[in-house]
Amino acid sequence: MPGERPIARNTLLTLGVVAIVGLLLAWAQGVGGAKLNDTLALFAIWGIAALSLNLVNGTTGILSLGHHGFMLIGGYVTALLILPDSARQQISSSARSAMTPFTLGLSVEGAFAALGLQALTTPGTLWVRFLVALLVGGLVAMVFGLIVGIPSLRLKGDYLAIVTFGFGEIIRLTASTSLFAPFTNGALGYAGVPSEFGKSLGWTFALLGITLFVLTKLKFSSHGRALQAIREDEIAAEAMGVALARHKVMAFAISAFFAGIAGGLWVSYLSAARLDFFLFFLTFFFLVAISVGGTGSYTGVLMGTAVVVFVQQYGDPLEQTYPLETWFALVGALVLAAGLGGAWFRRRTRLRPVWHPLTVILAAIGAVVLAVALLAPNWAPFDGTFQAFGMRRILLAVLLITIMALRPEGIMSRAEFSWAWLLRERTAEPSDEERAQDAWLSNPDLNRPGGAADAGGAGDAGDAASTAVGRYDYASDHPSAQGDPLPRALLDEDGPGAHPLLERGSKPRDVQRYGSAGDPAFHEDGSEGAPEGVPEGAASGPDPEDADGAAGDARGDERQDEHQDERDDEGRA
Amino acid sequence: MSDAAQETLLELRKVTTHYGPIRVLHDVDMVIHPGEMVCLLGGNASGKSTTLKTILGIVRVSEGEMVFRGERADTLTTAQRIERGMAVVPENRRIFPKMTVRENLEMGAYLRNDRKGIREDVDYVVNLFPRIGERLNQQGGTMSGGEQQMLAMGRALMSRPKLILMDEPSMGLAPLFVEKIFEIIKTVNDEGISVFVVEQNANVALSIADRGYVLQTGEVVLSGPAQELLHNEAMKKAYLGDV
Amino acid sequence: MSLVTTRAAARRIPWGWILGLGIPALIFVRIYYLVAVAGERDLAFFLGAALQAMQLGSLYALIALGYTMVYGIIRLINFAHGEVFMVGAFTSYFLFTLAPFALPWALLWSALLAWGVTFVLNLWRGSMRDPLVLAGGGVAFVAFAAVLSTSGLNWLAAMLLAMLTTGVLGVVIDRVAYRPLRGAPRISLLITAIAVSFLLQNTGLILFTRNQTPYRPGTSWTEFLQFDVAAGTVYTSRLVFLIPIVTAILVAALTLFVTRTRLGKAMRASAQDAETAQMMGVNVNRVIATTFLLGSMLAAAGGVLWGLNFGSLNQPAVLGILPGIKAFAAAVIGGIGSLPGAVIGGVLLGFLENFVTALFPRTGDFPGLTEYKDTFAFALLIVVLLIRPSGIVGEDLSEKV
Amino acid sequence: MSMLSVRDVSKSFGGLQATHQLSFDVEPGEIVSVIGPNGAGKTTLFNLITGVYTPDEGDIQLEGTSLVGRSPDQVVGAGIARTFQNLRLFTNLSVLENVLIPQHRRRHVPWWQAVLRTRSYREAERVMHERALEALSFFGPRLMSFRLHQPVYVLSYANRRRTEMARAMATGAKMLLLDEPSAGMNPKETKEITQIIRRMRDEGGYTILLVEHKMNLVGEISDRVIVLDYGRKIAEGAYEDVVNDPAVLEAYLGKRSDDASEEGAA
Repeated sequence: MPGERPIARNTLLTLGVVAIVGLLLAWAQGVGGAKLNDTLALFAIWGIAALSLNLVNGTTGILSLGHHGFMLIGGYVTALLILPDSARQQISSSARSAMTPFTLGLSVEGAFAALGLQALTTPGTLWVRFLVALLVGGLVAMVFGLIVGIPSLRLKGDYLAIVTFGFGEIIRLTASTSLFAPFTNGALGYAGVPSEFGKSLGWTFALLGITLFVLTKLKFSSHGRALQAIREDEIAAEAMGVALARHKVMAFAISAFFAGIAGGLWVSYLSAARLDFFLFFLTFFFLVAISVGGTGSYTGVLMGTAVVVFVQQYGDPLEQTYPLETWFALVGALVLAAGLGGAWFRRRTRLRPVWHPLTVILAAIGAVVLAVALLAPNWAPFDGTFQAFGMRRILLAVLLITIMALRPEGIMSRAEFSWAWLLRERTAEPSDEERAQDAWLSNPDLNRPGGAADAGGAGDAGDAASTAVGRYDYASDHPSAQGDPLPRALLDEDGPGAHPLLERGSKPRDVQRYGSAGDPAFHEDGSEGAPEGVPEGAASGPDPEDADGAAGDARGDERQDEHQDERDDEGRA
Repeated sequence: MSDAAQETLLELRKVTTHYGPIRVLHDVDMVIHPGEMVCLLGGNASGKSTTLKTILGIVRVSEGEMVFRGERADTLTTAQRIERGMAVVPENRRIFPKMTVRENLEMGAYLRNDRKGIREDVDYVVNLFPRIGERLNQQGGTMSGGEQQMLAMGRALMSRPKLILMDEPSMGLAPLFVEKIFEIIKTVNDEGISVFVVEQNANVALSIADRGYVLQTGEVVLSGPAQELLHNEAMKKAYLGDV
Repeated sequence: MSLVTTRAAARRIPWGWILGLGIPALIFVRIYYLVAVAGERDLAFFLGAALQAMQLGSLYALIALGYTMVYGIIRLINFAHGEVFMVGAFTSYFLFTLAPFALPWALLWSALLAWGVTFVLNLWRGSMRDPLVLAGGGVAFVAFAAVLSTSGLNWLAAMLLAMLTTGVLGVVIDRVAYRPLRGAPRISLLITAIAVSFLLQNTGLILFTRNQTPYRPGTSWTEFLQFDVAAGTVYTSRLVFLIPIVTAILVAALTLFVTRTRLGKAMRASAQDAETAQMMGVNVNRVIATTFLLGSMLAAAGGVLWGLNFGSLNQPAVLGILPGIKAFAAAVIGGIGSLPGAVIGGVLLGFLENFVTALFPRTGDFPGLTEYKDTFAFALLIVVLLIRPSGIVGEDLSEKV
Repeated sequence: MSMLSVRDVSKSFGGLQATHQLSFDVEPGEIVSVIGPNGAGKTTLFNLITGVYTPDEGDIQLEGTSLVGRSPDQVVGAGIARTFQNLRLFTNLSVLENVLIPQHRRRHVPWWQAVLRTRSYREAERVMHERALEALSFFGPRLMSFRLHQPVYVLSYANRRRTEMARAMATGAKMLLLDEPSAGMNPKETKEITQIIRRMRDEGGYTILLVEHKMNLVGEISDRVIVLDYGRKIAEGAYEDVVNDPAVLEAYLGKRSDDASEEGAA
C-alpha cells in the first residue's frame, strides 16, 4: 500500500468536516436561536478547558484538581485588560470598590495608546485588543501553572491531586483579600465585559480548533510519548531518560495556558467576572468530561464535554417543580435500577450468588415505591410538590461514579477518533498470514539454520547452544530481510560507534502504516516490495505461547504486577 | 468434627481460575491426604501463588470444584475455610510489622473466641520457637528475616489447622536457615498437620516432601512421589536445571 | 577511603528542634511585643484565643480522625468526608428541631438506625442470622420508633442518633461507591470520592436548605462565661469545656477500641497488610465498613459540636468542604494514617487559625491575617506535603519505588 | 579506564544494610554477572548505579565521571541503561512507542517545534524511528511485523523481555544493566536470550552487567562473576572459580553446588 495516499485522503476528509462544521455553526449562529448558540459556545469554551486539563490528567497521568484556579487567573486578567471605559467608571464611582486608579488603568487599550498604536484603539479593532488580552491572560495563567507544576516534582498520585486542589482554592480564596482586591475588585468583580467574543461561535470554535490541534499534535509527538511514558510508569520513564521535572512542568504550563484562554472566553461569555464563577464545580465538570469520554483521548474528551454541556444546558426539566408522586416514582425507579444493576454486575463479575440479599431488597423496595407512586398518585402522602435545584449536578456526579465503577477508562479509553479508526483500518490487528509467520518466528528450534524441528532438542543444551544457536542469524534466515538492510542511521552521532548490527536487521514491513496512524512526519521510506511469503514451515510449528495472542500473554502481566507489589514491599522492609 | 479419616483432606478437581478475563489456572487436579506433605513447584508466573490463593479463597474458582474435609469448599469465604482448618504462611512472611509479636500470634487465632485456648496456644508456639518467646512484646517489624519466618509459622499454627499452606518459605533466607526452616516444617508435619508448600527451591522442597506437583503456565505438567520427581529426567531438564 | 562521602551526615539538620523551639519562641516574642511594648492587647486576650483555638482544634481533630482511618486502611483520601460531616450536622439539627416526627418518617428513620444497630451487632457476633443480632435490631427498631415519634430530643440524644445515622451513611457510601473499586487504581478511587462529595453536597442543597441555619438546641452549654485572670478578663463560653472533653472521650474510646478489641486489632492489621489479614480470616470488607462507620460517627459528633460552637450551620455546599479540607490538612500535618497524628494535627491547625491570626490583628494600614485564615490550612498542607509528607508522627505512606 | 567503577558503596534502609562497602570494576566490553541469594542486595546495587537510590557512602563512576547524586534520567544520559526484574514497560503504548521513548532525551527539539512539525522535528523523528527499528531488529523480525504497533500488554512474557531490552538499547547507552533477563522464560527462550546478550556485547559493543539466577546462563556468558551475600561481595572471578569457592557454596549454592557446577562445565 503506498504511503502517501491515506494522508492526503485524511487531510481532505478533515478539511471537509471542518467546512461542514463551519457551515453548521454559521447556521446555528444565524438561525438556531440564542439557546443553541449559547450551548455551542459553552461547549467550545468548556471543551478548551477540558482538553487542557486532559493534557495533565489524561496524557501525563497526573490528577490535577486546580484547573478552576487557572481559569480564574486567565479570566480576570482578560476581563481587566479588556474592560470598557464605562465599566471602569462605574467601578471607580462605587464606594465599595477596592480597585485603585493604577489597577483601573490597566488595559490593552491604554497600552496601545502609550505605544502610539492609535489605530488599534478604535472600537472596530476591539477584537485585536481582546486577542491580546486573551493571550496575556493565558500567559499569566501559564506562569501560575509553572508554580503549581513544581510540587509535582516531589509528589505523586493522590497527594499531588490534593496539592493542586489546594493551589486552586488558594488562588480563589486570596483573590478577594486586600492584597489582590485592587486587581480583582474583591467580591464584586467586574461587570460589563464585552460578550461578543465568548458568545461568538467563530471565536470559540476557532480557539477550540487551535487547542485541539496543538494538543493532539503534542500527544503524537516525541514529547507526547514522553508524557505518556510518565503516565504509564514514572520510574521506568525516568530510567529511560525522560526528565520528569521538565516534562511535568511543561505539561502543567501548557495546560494552564489553555485553561487561561478558556477562562478569558468564559468571562466574556458571562460578560462579567466574579469569584463564584470559578468554583470547584468547573474542574469537576471537566473531570466528568474526561472520565466519560476517555482519559487520554482528546476526541473522547470532547464527546464527554458534549454530554456535560448538554446536561447543563438542557437539564432544566430536571430542576422544575413536580408533584411528589413523580419524585417518588423516580426514586423508586432508581432504587429498582440499582438493585437490578447490582445483580447484573454480580453476574458479570462472576460473583455468587447473583441475587445477593441486598440487591433483592433494593429491587423490591424500588418496585414497591414505583408501583405505589404509579398506581396511587392521589394518595394523601403524595400531596404537594417538590423542586430539586441541583439535580443536574447530581446527575453528573452519579454518571461519574457509575463510569468509574463500570468503565474507568471512559468510552474512548485512550483511542483517538481518527479516520483510520473510523474506517476500520486497525493497524494493530495481525492478519492470519502474519500470525502464522509470527508463530514460526517465535520458535527458535524451527528457526535455526538447518532448521531441525526437534521440539525436544533442548536436551543437549550445552553443545547446541554454543554452536547452532550461537551462529543463529535472523537476518540471513528471514526471507524478507535479504538484500534489504536497514538504512544506515546516524548512530555515530552519539551512539556506541559503528554498529555491526546495521547489516543484519531486517527491514520492517509496515513502517508506512505508522504514518497513517496519525503521524505525517514519517513516511519518507517510500514504497516497498511485495509482501513476503510465509515460509513453508510456518504452519507446522506454531509456538502456542505466542500464537495464543492476547489472552495468554496478558496473563503474564497480571501476575507480573502482583509480584511487583510484593517485591516492592520486600525491598522496603 | 469430621475426623472420620477421609481419604483426602483437600482435593482440587479441574479447577480453573481467572483474573478478570484472563485465565490463570487451567484444569488443575490436585490431592492432599491427611498428614501428608505436598510441594508445588514451578517457575515465575507459573500460577503457584494463584493456586495457593485459590485454595484459600482469595482468588475465586471459575470452573471446577474444590473439596476440603469432605465438604464442597469453593463457595466458602476465606474466613470459613480457615475456620474449617486451613492456615497460611504467606510469601515473604508478611507479618504485621507494627503489631507486637504477641498481637501477631493473636491475629493467627482471629477466628477463635476462646481466650484460654489462645493463651495456651501462644505458650505452645513459644515452646516450639523459644526465640519468639523472648520477643513477645517487641514489634514484629524489628525482627530478623528468620525470626519473622518463625513468627509467621507460629501465627499459622495458632488457628489449630489441619492443613498449613506455605508460600515460598525459603525466599530471602540464608541457605543454612532454609534447611532449618524445612526441619521445622517437617516437625510440624510430623505432628499430623498436612503441609502444602509452594516452592521455587525444588531440591530442598522435594527432599523432605512426600509428593510433588509441577506447574507450568497454569497447568499441572508433572506430578508424583517426591523422590521420583527428584530423579525424573524431564523434571531435571524442565525445571531443576534452570534454578 | 578518601572517596567515602558522608552525604547523609551533611543533611542531618535538626529541623524538629529548630521548628519545635523556634516557633514558640517567635510566638512568645510577638506576644511580648503586643502586650508589653505596643500595649495593644492584654494577656487575657491571648488566653481566650488559645482556648478558642483548642475548641476549634478539637473539632478538626474529630473530623481528621475519619480521614486518617480511611486513608490508613484503603489509601483513599475520602474527599466526601467533609460532606459526611455536613450531613451529620444537619441530621442532628433535624433531630432536635423536628422531633417528634410523624409516624411514617419516624419508622423510616428508625429502620435506618436499626439497620445500623444490626450492622454493629453483626460485627460483634459475626452473622446476620444470629438471634441476638436480629433481636437487637428488632428492639432497636421499636425503641427508636417510639422515641422519634413521641418525644423531643435534647442535643446529646440528637448527637448520638445523628452519629448512628451518619455512620450508616458512611457504610452505604463505602458499599455503593468505593467497594466496587477495590483493587482499582487509587486515582479512580479518588475521582469517585470527589464525585460522592459533589453528590452529597448537591443532595444536601436539595434536602436541607440553601441558607444559613441557626443551630440552637437550647442547652446551657452554649452560655457565655467570663472569668478574670491576673491580666484581664477572658470572655468565652462553657463550650470551652464541653468540646475538648467530648472529643477526648471519643478519642479515648476509639483508641481503646483499636488497641484492645479483636475487631480493632483486625483493623490495624488490615491497615498494615490487608491481604495477609484476609489470610488470617479477617473479613476485610467488613473491617473497612467498620472504619467508615466509626469515621463517619466521629464526623457527625464533630458536626454537632461545630453547630454548638458557631451557633449556626452554613449552607450545605459550604459547610462540608471547608472544614473537611482543613481537617484533611490536619490529618496530613499530623501524619496521615496515625490516630494520635490526627489529633495533634487538628489541634495544631486550630491554633494556627485562631491563635496566629490573633497575633497579627488588623492595625492601621495592615489588614491583619484574618482574611487569610482559610488559606492557612491549604498553605500548610502544601508545605507539609512538600517537606515532610509523613507528617509529624506518621510514617511515610507515599508511593514506593 | 574502567567502564564502571564501584567504590566502597554502602546503603542501608532503616536498620537494614542493603549493600556494605561494595567495590568492583567492569571493564569495557565485559559481561559481568552478579549472583547471590534473594535479598543479597543485587537489585539495590542496580538501583544505586542507576540513581534510583543515592549511596550513603562511596562513589560510583562511569568512565571516570561520578554518577553519585544524579537522577536516573541523568544517569541514562551519561550512558547507562537498565532493564527491570519485573518488567516496567509502558504497557498501554505500542512496542514501537516503547522503543522511541528512550530516544527522546537525545533529541533536543522544543515542544512547539513538535507541535508545528517543523523540518528539524521531522528529521529527529525519522532518526528515532530508524534507531528504534534497529534496536528491535536485534531480536529478529518477531517484534518488527505487526507487533510493532501492538500495545505491549498483548505481548507474551518473553516478547516483553525482548522489548524491554530493545528499549534499553535504544537509549544509546554504552553500558546495559540487565536485571534477570531470563526470568519467566522457558529453557528454549533462555538459550536464545543468552545468545542475544552475547551478541549485544560482540556486535553492539555494549558492556553488560547482569543479575541472574539461572546458573547455566551465568556460566555460559559471563567473563566474570561477582557473588553478593547480605550486601557484601563474598567472591569475584571466573565462573568456574567462583562456583567452587567454599564461601559461595555455603552462602548461595548450598546443596545444589554439584548440579550447578556440572551445568557450568557443560
